[in-house]
Amino acid sequence: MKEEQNHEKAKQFGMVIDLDKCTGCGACMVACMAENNVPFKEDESKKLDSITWLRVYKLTNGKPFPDTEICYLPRPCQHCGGKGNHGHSPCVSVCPATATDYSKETGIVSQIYTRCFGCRYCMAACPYHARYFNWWDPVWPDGMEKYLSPNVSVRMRGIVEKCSFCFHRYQIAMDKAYYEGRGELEENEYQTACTQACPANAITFGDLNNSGHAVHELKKDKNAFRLLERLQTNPKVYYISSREWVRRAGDNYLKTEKK
Amino acid sequence: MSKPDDKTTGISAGTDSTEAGSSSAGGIEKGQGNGDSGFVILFFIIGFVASLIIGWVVFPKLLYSQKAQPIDFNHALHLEAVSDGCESCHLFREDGTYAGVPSNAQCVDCHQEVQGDSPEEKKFVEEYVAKEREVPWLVYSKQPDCVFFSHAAHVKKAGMECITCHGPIGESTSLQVYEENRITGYSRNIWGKNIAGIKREPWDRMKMDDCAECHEKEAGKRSSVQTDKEACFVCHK
Amino acid sequence: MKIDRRCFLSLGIGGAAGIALSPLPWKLADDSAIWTQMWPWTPVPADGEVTYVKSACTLCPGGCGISVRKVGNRAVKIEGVEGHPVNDGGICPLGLSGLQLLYGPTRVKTPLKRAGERGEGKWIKISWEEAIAEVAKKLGDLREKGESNSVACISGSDKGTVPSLFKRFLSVYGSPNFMRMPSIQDSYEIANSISLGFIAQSGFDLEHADFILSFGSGLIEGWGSPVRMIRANSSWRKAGIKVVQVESRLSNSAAKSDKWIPINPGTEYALALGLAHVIIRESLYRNDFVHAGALGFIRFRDLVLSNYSPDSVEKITGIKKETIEALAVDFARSGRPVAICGRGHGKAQSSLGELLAVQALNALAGNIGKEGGVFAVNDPAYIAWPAYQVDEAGAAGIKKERIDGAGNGKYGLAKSLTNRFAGAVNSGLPVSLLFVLESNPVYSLPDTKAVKDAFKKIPFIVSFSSFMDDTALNSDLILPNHVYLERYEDVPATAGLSKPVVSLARPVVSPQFNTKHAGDVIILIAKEVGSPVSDAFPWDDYQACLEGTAGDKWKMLNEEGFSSDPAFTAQAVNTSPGKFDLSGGVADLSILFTPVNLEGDPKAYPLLLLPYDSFRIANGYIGDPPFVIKTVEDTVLKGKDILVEINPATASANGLSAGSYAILKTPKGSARVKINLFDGIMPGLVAMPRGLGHTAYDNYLAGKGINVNELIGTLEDPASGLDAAWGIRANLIKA
Amino acid sequence: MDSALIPKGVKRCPTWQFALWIGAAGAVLLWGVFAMLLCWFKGLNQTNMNDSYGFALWIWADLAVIALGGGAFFTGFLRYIVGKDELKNIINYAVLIGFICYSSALLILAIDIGQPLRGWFIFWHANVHSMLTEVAFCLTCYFGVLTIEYVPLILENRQIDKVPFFHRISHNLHEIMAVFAATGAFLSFFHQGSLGGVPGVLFGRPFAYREGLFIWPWTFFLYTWSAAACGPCFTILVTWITEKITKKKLVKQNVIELLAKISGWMIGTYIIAKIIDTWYWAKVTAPASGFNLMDFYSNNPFYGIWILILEIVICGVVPALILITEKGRKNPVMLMTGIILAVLGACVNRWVMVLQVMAVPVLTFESWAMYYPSWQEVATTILPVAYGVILISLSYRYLPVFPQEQELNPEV
Repeated sequence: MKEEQNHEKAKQFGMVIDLDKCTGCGACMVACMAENNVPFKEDESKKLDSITWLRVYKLTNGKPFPDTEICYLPRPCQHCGGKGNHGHSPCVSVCPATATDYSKETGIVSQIYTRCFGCRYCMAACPYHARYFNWWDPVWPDGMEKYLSPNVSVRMRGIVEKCSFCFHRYQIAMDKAYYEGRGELEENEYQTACTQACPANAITFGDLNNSGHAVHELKKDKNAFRLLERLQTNPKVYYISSREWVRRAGDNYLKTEKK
Repeated sequence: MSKPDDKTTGISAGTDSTEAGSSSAGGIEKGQGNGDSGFVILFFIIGFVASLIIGWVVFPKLLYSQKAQPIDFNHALHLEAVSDGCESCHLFREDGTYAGVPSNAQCVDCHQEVQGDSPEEKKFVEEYVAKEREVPWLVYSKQPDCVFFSHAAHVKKAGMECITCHGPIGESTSLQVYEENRITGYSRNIWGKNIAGIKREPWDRMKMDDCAECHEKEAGKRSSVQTDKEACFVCHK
Repeated sequence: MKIDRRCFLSLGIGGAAGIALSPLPWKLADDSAIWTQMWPWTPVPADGEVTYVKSACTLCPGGCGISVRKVGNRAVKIEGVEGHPVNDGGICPLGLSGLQLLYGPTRVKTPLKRAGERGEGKWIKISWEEAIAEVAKKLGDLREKGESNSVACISGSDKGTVPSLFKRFLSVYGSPNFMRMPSIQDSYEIANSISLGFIAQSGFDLEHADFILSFGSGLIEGWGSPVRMIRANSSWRKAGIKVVQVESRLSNSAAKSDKWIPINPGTEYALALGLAHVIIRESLYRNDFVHAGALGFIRFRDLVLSNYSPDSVEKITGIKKETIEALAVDFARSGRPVAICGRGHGKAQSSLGELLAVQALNALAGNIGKEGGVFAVNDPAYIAWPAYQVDEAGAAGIKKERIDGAGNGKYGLAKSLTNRFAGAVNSGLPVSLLFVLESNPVYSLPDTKAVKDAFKKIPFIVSFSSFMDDTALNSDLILPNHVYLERYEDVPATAGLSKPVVSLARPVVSPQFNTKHAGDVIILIAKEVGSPVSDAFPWDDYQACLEGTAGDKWKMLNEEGFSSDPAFTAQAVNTSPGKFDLSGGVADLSILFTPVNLEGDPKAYPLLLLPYDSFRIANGYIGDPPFVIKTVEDTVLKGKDILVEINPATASANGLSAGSYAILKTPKGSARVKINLFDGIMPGLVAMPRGLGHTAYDNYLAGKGINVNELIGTLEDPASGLDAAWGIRANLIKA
Repeated sequence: MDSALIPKGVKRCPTWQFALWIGAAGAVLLWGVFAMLLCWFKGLNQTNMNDSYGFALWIWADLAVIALGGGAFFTGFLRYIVGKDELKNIINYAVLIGFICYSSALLILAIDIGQPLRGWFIFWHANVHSMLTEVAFCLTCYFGVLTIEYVPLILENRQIDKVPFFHRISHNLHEIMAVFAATGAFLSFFHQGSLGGVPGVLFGRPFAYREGLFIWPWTFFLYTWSAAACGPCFTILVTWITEKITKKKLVKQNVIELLAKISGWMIGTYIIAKIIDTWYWAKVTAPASGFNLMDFYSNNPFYGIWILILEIVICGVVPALILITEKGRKNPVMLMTGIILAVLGACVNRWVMVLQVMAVPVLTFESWAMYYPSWQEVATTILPVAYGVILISLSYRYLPVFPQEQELNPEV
């Protein structure tokens, strides 16, 4: 009975990233690019026009030598639930053409590239810079288009794209489940590319609502925090760090505020 | 060079003087006959009708190019010979994905050698099987790249019949001409044969709205926050 | 009645109304919007059946197992193999980008023969038959002239069947000059030879250690087998195992450690000796390897007790003596502590003194050959080919001294000293023909100018590279190898693993171009050269050789993708206690333990340039593919400019600010660089990443940044011949 | 040559001079068109916009011209609804300027979006939750209204007016102009407001986010108010420039002063509201998400807090004081200073609420990026200016824009 309730309950796919384990190697970024047909240009050092659905930030504690500390923080789309977790994430409600949407069934913020006409209002709305505009035509060097995956549609110039929590993997897993006469997935059947690739096992992905999934417990860790929680964006990506300055870097505090 | 030499008064807005000015060039003479307005109406009708013809008849002809299938396949004939209906050839793979149009590997079970006296079969065996080339079929129902369509969800989960979306293609003895939209590159079957987009049968059109219509009726999920219909990330990838 | 303007106006209005009531405008609007979904130049990936092929990655010595996803006959994604003993599902950025190499624009598509000047990039395509005949002819001529020993080969590795075939070829042909690219394993080999009495590499059972003391090793930045190391790090975090990083710069490894101890660069050996001082003084060492009777212990004890008190070590290293005392106690009191050296990725050698000092700590902790400790690891055991006959010419050639001097005289303990190669050639030792296999010496060896000069003296260079890399560009003939995703090959993962694994690389896709397996090519060359060389190569082709070599393990390799059976892979050597020689058999220990005197006048070059390794910049045989270069931060590379890291204090002392340009001068050369201010670097140092500044490859990599090897040189360790240069003196002048 | 087209009783420059003038403006226009085509065919990589400046020069220009075009609706509102009859002498010009501003805004939007061929999605696939949808609908409708308001003026061209049909249309349109003016005012109220809502609703961006009334954040009302306040100033400014160029007095000073006075009071009340809004935001709204006022203005390498001082004090309080006082209005230098500052004030406000919204870092580990427009952006932004100059010149030459012109410039 209880189990069934669990199944009926809407899913809230989310992520817990252990920053103590993350080494900043960048495998998640590349896994994401390789999985999602993310294009590249000759010069990608201008980070403000460089499409990186999942970007690893380098944080420092700002102290001089030798008290300096570094922490890496991978930032996928936070798939915000918005105020009260009703699905009104900052970006979703502003899109004038319904190109981005929030699914109550999965908690995933979708981006439909063919619907987007490139007004960039959603980018203004997103405080995490998780949304990227295709300033350039995606072009692959001759022959390299061979590695493009048919599971993710190739984007075109002039539209916004972002992390989808590898939703196509959910679709593919569901295909198999339906074929086998099932309606539900096991935890390991739907994992994002970054989670799978991370050599440090720093990323855990699953249904935050499902008590059987690892993320359900991990998000309750005493060192868990989310980015910019004060804005009430209600992100579904949790971070864990044993270092206080890192946790504090996750949000803005007035100088007068003590923890 | 002309100089503003007019001395007439009154250029203020809202004057209701109907007095025509001097008969300078371009001025329209008073007292035009009613016969002229007949011409005006005639020209209107000419323009109207001509453009209607252009829009409804000429435009569709220009918009679509006609392409013949490499082999004229007889669905009806094959359907009689197989035991498992459409799925005999249009298979699901082990991983739940849908294989779509059969590959030669499936056909050669029967067609390694020419079986009957059909010239199309002969062409298939000689041109494709013997040369180990796949047949470049033109797929009428091919959706744009942004679409994720799960046959498993529709056929296995929802138990839908092939005919619901694809129509009675299994009864056909010959393949229809493939019409390709010159702008989009997609088959005319997606928009539907009717240029106005009117459909009579559910399979007449395969646009997003047609999917959505059924999803709203049958699935009834309201998972999308924005549209209160089913979420975009069900059919899009 | 007349047709006037109004009629035409009317016609227009009627037309407009008619058009508006027809599907034309509406359908056009819709269709043009659909057209924008898929512009003719936007590729639409074809769908097909999804399959997975298990293989192994060869892009670094890590030896990870990979699973390649295919759609139809296209490879679309590389993933890690779950359950593989090395990486268990994890994978690194470079491994993930393999398909960009496979399908990339830098591939050499067919055998090429140089047409213009070297490095000019003018080539003519030739057939494989012509190419092989040409090489064989040259080899035959040299052999006839009795100059067989002037043929050399530089290989990325000396493990596995393909390098072994090349080595075998040279041996039977009559040349001792099989060299492998330098790495910290060169140093470990000599150190093991001295302290244990036999040549072996070192492996570390890091998963079971409980205290890790790293002397500048980039443990989570590509040292050893990179993915395995990151996984080990995660297990340390979970188990609360203490990691101490001794390094002059806050590297990622330092940042992730529990304690970062900044140290004056190049004084790591002194810290190790200072720690040994405390451990011996406090009698904290274990007797397994060191006791009064152990070889050299007395001499070692006397030296560290008299010369390396925490006080004097503080002066050398800049580390507070309290820190040294505490660290020594922590280390020695741990159950399974381990000390590691080899800077950054461990691609550069270190001085013998540093190695011995660090290994002494492991000996004092008694953790050699034990769980959680250091292991001596032999070469892979599975390559056992039939003996071959050598003729007189061959025997004469093989007896000659190696170009790099390894194995002779004072370099007697070394297997390979490729760091000495350029200097030796430039000093007049003849090399008439050079094979370059899976390595990029023109780019990777320090002192690029000297290396290029040496290459100029070599009349014929044959590259086996799959890519137009810096060395291939400077060769005379390119015999392109299949990329690892197109070929079978055994992949022994030995880098720092205590229990090595041999994986099998398998063709994921059929060869995309007119390339040939290097193993096949060397067999064909051998056959063309003729007896007795050809007799030593009895295999029809490489495939037969590989299957024969693997023997009854072939089936398992093919099915599982790897083997970690110790009988098959390299064996950890049983090191019996008491056999560790702390004095290294060296008569005067002070020769070992002297600071490296870096090149350059300190007055003219008041700063120190320190090359550093980054996970996101591949600096081995393979350069960064587009995806990986994309992950490089803009504080490292901006446009084509490289940024060097300096402390804000160094910047203000030199009148520099963040983002400003400067000329970085060293005794070896100068380069225009940009400044990145970083609090985590010791004042007085300038850090520059390795792996940028390629002259070859595609536009995604070529011409970006500076190759640090152009600015640094080699510095021979008098005790071993190893390259002891960890940096060079430098100056930064505002540009 | 074109004398037949020129309104009776007024003096215009020789055709050659006019052609030269139009030619010069046309050249600038062509330059802009070239840049526009580059942007359409090669994409937005022609600009210097980036992911931190996704809203940049264009959107600023867009919002600025819409705010300044607000002179049309507000003057119309005063003339037809409030009944300030004197304003009939400037309403034609206000409408023309509004028409230019709004058509320019639409053109800029068509260049600014990444996929112009899908621009119609905003109507067809409209998302009712989005402020931008509201903007698009109201903007388009109001542009329609402006066109209807502008058409009668065209029909009053001496030659066109001779056609009875057009004459009748013109006449009838005049009769019902009050209805359109009312519609326009209503639509304007909404789209100016929803443009203000665009930044105000962004609860992920503490710099922009404002609380408000029902679904409308305070910026909604502030935008409408500032457009009503500063729009007429722009009308006055353009009138003044036109007078300088034509070397003629075109509108009586009492009309100008009346409009300036109303503007002054509007600016005055607006700036009080704006100060309250800023104060509340700095003290309550922003601190709730962890920001001090200065957090938004420090680290910016260029203007820092000065932009706020410029907007509120120099371009807000100062022009309000000038225009409210009779002394200020009577002194021509003071008057024009006030007018220019007010126009600048609206522009600065739109700049801040557009560019800074996206550029101010919210994540603690991000930093300000700098941006300067590319020549393509500049050219496409000047394009509407050139177009405006041409349309004004043509209208001035051939249409009876200024009812008082003849009276003020009697034939010698």
